[in-house]
Amino acid sequence: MKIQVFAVLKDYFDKEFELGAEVGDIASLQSELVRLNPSAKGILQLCRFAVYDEFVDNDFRIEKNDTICIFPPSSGG
Amino acid sequence: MKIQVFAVLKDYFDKEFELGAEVGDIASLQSELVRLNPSAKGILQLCRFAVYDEFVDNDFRIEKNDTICIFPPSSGG
Amino acid sequence: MIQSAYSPQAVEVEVAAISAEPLDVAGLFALAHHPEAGAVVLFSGEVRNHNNGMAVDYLEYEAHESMAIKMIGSIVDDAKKKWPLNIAVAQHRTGKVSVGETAVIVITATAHRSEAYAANEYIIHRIKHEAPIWKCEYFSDGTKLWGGNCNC
Amino acid sequence: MIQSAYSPQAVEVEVAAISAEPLDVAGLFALAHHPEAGAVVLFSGEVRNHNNGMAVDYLEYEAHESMAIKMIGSIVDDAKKKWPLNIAVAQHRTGKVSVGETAVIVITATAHRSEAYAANEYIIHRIKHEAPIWKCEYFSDGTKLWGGNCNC
Repeated sequence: MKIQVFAVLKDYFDKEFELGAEVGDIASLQSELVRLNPSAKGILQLCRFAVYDEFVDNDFRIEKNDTICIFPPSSGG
Repeated sequence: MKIQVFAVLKDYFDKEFELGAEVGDIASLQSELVRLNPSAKGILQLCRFAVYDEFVDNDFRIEKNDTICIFPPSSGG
Repeated sequence: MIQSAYSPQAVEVEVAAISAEPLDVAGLFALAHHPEAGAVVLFSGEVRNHNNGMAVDYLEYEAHESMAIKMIGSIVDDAKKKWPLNIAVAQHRTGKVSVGETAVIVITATAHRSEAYAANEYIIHRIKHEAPIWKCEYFSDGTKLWGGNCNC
Repeated sequence: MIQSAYSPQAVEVEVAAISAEPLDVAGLFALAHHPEAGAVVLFSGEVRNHNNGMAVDYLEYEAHESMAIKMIGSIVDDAKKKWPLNIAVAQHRTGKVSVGETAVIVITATAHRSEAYAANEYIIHRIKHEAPIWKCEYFSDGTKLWGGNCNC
């Protein structure tokens, strides 16, 4: 699966990367990312996740070829 | 004294005219104008009066050389 | 065009409160910026093509100019006392105004948007109800009507 | 540029919800007129020179563009369901935005001004809180800060 991160998350991860580990849902993806970079734990807890331009919940089942976008809290304007 | 009228009052009086009659205050001016044109009675009751760019009350004492402006209810915009 | 004023963060933008020429909305907006103001709200009151079911050709606005200028200035000053505005300007057209043209414009700029909206609405409400400015509507059927209620 | 839409009195003004180019405020305002709309309200969210006591050089806005476009469109549609708007448009800038430049603009036009103000404030509030758009502030001392609270 492919991961795209935005805004402040780019201080913790590459903007776009392939995740090798097998993760079944958003909750496990979150744990895996915290394992990769423990200092991102706080911000990751505030993030929203989106697949195919739709927000998804923690129990969303991730397919192998999905691209998961991770959004920190937004504050445009 | 000189009288200036605005907006719909111009359908009842000249825009600007000299009033020959002696009237001592705004209330008597109002009566005199109703006497000159009884059909203006309704609208005159809703009007505000101004002298030297200030609104004045019914008991304002009019001096001989004053110019009195008469304003129908306004509704700009 | 810009002078310092009584409040440290306010600037006085010199705009004639009454104009017999078409209002330059883009030009007024260009003046109404301030490095401390993150929110700018602009209201444009425009002539509609219908009122009370009658087709409108155009309006004509008449003002007691010196009093209207004084009153609009004092309404804007009152708004500056109620809200921490960096900029507040208002201008009302007189004379013949066609459908779609701007008859009155109010611009407020301040740090926080809720105050820019509130001050803007306050200023236009008071101008419409208090300033000695009257409209005469000329309808397509040849009739006309002075005053009446606010159109917007 | 103007098409008929679901509501008899509404027009659909085609405006890209996200723009990497400077926003053309005067051009958008010129589009946002309607013969039945007596009240036009324009909000411009601009970059301030200070935030939390720090001198700001410029901002950079990043968006998830396709989702931001979809969400801004749906927020504008929700506003059209809540209020009888003749016109509602919103556009957000991305990329580097300098102090004093417009980062986001919302225009609403309708017959009665209270509805134009309310709908305008509703749209900008939801865009700021819901759309996937982030700002990064670059300060004069060389530091930067992502996100944080709304600036206005």
